Amino acid sequence: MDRSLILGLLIFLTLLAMPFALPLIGQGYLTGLIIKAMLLAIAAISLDLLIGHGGLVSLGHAAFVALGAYAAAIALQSGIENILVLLLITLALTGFVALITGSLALRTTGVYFLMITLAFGQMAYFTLTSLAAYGGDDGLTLWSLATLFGSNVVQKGNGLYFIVLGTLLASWWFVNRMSQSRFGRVLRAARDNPERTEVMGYSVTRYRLVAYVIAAMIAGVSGLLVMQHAEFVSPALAAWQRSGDLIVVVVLGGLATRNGAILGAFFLVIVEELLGSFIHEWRLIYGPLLVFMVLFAKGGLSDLLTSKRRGNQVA
Amino acid sequence: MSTTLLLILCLNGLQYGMLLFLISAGLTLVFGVMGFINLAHGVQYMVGAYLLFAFTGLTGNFMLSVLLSLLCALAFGLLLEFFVFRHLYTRSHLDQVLATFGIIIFLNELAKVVFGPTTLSIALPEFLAGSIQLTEQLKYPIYRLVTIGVGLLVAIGLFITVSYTRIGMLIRAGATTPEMVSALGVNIQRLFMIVFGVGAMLAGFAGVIAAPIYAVEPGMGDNMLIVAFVVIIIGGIGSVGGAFIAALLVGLIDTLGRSLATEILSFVFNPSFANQIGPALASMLIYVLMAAILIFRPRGLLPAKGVA
Amino acid sequence: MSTLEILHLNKKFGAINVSNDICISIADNECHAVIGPNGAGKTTLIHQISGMLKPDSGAIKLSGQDITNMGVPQRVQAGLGRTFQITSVLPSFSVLENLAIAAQSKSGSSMRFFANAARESTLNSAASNALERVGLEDRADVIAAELSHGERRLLELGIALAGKPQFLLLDEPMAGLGRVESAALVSLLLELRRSMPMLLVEHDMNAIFKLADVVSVLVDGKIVVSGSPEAVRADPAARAAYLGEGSQ
Amino acid sequence: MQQLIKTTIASALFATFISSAALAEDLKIGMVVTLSGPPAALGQQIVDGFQLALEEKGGMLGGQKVELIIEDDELKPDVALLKATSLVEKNEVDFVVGTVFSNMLQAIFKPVVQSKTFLISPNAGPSTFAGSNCNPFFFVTSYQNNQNAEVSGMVANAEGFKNVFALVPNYQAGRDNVDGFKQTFEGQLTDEVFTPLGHQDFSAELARMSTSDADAVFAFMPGGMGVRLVNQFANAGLSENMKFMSVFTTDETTLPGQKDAAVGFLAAGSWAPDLPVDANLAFVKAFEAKYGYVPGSYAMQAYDTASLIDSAVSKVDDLSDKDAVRAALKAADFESLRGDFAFNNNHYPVQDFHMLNVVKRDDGKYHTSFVRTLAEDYADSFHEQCKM
Repeated sequence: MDRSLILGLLIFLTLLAMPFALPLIGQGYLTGLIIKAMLLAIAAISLDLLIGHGGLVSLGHAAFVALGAYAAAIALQSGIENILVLLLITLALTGFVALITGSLALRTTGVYFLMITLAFGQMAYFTLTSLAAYGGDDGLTLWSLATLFGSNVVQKGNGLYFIVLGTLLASWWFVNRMSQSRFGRVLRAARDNPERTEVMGYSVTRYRLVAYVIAAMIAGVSGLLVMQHAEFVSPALAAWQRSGDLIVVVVLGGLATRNGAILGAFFLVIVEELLGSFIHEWRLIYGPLLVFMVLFAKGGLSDLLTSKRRGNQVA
Repeated sequence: MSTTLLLILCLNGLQYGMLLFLISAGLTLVFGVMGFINLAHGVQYMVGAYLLFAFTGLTGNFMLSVLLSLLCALAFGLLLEFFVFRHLYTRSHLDQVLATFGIIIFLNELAKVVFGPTTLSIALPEFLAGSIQLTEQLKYPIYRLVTIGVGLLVAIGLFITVSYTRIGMLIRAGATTPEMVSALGVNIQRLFMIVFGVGAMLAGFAGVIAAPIYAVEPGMGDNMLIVAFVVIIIGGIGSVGGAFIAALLVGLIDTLGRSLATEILSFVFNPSFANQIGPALASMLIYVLMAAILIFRPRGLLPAKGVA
Repeated sequence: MSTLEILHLNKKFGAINVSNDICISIADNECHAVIGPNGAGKTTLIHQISGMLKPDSGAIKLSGQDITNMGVPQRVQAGLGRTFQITSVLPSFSVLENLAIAAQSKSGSSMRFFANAARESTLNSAASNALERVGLEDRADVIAAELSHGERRLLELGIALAGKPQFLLLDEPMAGLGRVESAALVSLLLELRRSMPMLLVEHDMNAIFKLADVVSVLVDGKIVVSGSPEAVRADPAARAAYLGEGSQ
Repeated sequence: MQQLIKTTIASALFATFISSAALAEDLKIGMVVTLSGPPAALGQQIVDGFQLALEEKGGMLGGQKVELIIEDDELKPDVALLKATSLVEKNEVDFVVGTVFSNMLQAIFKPVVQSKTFLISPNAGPSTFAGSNCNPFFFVTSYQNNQNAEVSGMVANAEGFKNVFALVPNYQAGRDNVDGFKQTFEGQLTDEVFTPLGHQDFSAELARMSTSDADAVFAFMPGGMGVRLVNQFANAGLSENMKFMSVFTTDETTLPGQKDAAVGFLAAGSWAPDLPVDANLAFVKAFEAKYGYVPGSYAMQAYDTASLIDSAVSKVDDLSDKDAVRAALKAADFESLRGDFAFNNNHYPVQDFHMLNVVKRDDGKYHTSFVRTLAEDYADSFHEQCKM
């Protein structure tokens, strides 16, 4: 069995054991931190589908997290409580928006794609700030949360933890599975050499658009869970800095690697928490740390851990 | 809507456009010639502003402080180039983004630690502080007019340098066919360093100019960076002329939009609705503009040919 | 019946006529070579056939089907295979994967997200088949970026073949090859020629005289002469226009 | 600046020292404030004010040694939420003190009060939790957000302004402030201009002001926006023929950046550094001596919050008796720096509001100065909807 698969399984076993192990050592509150990292990881996995596998660097991906969160929150406010129905609404909205924006954005490539996705992200951000009925800039506190057919197991504590873990596992499994599939092959071929891929008979834009829509929908699901976890949504979810954070997570973890996005997300959350507990000005350390990671740890965390040589495939 | 107000808005738009141009000129050259995405360019803008604040505090002389700030901004840019950026030219764009992002985080925090988190301001010297009467109704601050003038001078200077000098020729060649420049036997390392240093200095200069108008605070470069990227994308990467046109376009549209969007909307919708969506729409305008331009001209308005 | 038919193709760039009323008809199992000096409009012609450029007027038909308004991938799906003048393969994939991905486009939908494509035997056997035809069997698992230039030219041809084309468009296949490699490729193409019609753009006159049934000489966007290699060689107009430039 | 580093290091050391020596009966207080980005100055004032009170009382409140845990919400709702949750679940604090901004309060409100931990806001006082959503576990020691604007309306009436030009950022607090102003102002509002948050260049708005017939401006432009607005207002020479009144625009956090440009500008509030209350004058003196800058209302409110907790804890034997703690807090049995102070039924303050103006002190520092009292025992207008 290959090393990265073992590492992946180890990660998930550890995550599975956490809610039982942590209270034993009196650190039960840490599950909140882990949920935060897992939510970040889900969004990062979806972005890696674009950046790592598709070679499409989006600087507007956080907008889909925010859209998912707002779609669910607004539906919740209007009385729809079943989490499965909310999931469908979230998927439909993020998928639809991604289809429209994606078909426009994919007319460009490279850094132009990065900028046009930034533009769409900013449009989403400012649209959310203008929703006065749903809190505008201040955001919206949710007084009731989603239920599973009336049961509140999906609201708090371990119930929510396992829902998030399950979603993470599903996205991880799906994206890794997909990268080996026919679709994933074409997507990576298009990243390598779009012209050749077209001349092999594939309409590159179509495959990229499908990837864009899938990535947006996964990000939307993470948004739904962010809402359920934070009991609060705000336009800040769509800020371009959040999209930047996601890129950092993906690059830091290692592009198009099996566990990169998860490792990157946990690295970011742990570093922030650990450094932050030592010194309030932890960014003075974090900034240079990023520079050193780039200069000396090429290929991301995932390579460090599985020590497999792999070039950086995205220019 | 009086003509006076419209005129003031246009002057403001021009002045904002000039600032954007000073930042974008360096960004577009560094990107075009070296293929290097430098997110830390916005931080140079902040560094310029803080340098001016520190020097005016030390010397008490505004013009001298401007000069010192420019020199230090240049030196700082060269220092960053030498220690960090030089090692990133051959790396993937994403690595460059990550490393320069780290530099932003560090410098923003450093500014906060050294100068405190509050918004600082710099008083203008007497001879720049007043307003002049442009028309019967219209008074306009001298300093803003000076800003527009200085921006124009820099633009002309850059244009002449890029169009008619040897180094300008190399820069243009570098933006279109980088392989050719190194094939010519030019010391590419030094060319990069010059372009980088000048770019950093111009961004610092923008910060110096902006400091007395907009006030100085940590992270002030972050949003400017994003807008500067919008400018160079609209103008076409690597093209100084494109950056100039796009900077003025973005400056004018943003300024006019922010002031007029609500009023224009209230012709069509009821005022409270217009008040609600007006500002959001105004903030969005430059992004809508960029997206529209990219959809119809995926390489910007005046692309330097051959740049990926 | 002809496989590829080019009817009155016109294309202008500004005032320059890069394709001027070009008509070419290629019958089953025929090899048609286009030669001409640099700047004669060969590349533009290839782009118009493959779909990267749209002609101003005229039509292109493949096996009777009008493909003039189709995009690049649709033309490939319709049976057009091509190679590039500058080698174009998928650098981070293995040789076998390159061929399998090419085969995949003609073997059912690629919008499949779960099954592991590397385990699909139809794709793998199609890939192996193409691998044998271009003689790269012992390089199957090598990453394409690590192949030698000559091997990559072969892989390029293999990719075109793996897509099971009805027609091959070869853009200077000999470019950059040494004498020995060229000879090997010519004999490979000679064998292919028996089962597949092709349009060949090439500078290597020896190769052309070995391979082509018909040669057309393109000058300033216009076909000045068209006929058997021997006839073209004898034609004074062709000599004046082209052979004067040297027959490298 | 060095002061800030020293304070932070000191407080960090202080916190680690105390936590390592923590005993079972220690009083645990968690603080969630904004300490990153430009608004960090506000959060820092709260930390400083609270710690000054703590220090004066020998590190004890209500006779119990205090373990103070300070968290930075980074002005991000999800960060605020995480920090608040960890304070409640990990540190099991007795009180949460926070936040600076209303939207951060929105984010942490639910998890804190649902865990039956008392949440005391030293600054944010949104209408959201003043009316029907008031909560037995939530107290505010500052004001209700709309009140300052309402008092500004009174300032305008008292000064005899007939036509006022209103300028606020386009977000909830901005709209609340205009509504509050309109509620009490008897003259005519000539313009209501909404700018985007973080607005840089006010010259268009200034041009509009100069061509309007208004005799005064009412502004709500907190933080850096206020610094820019006031400086540009003065540079455009508008101060000569127009009065400027505002809330949270010319306060002790922004005055170091506005300096002479703001002198003479009017403001409304429940406190000023020279408010003639003995305890207050002593507080300002001690604060300046320790931290080297003039305290603003944020520091004052944090100081009052510490005094409030002090008074409540000393009255209660068992902190787990929530009803007793609530009653003790509600009594507000402490000496407020503002003089009279009481809690309404919705746990928001009932207090006096004053007209203030900006002055330059002899030592060259700037602060807001008490002019006269305009509203005595002023309650917010939402408390009647609170059923508690």
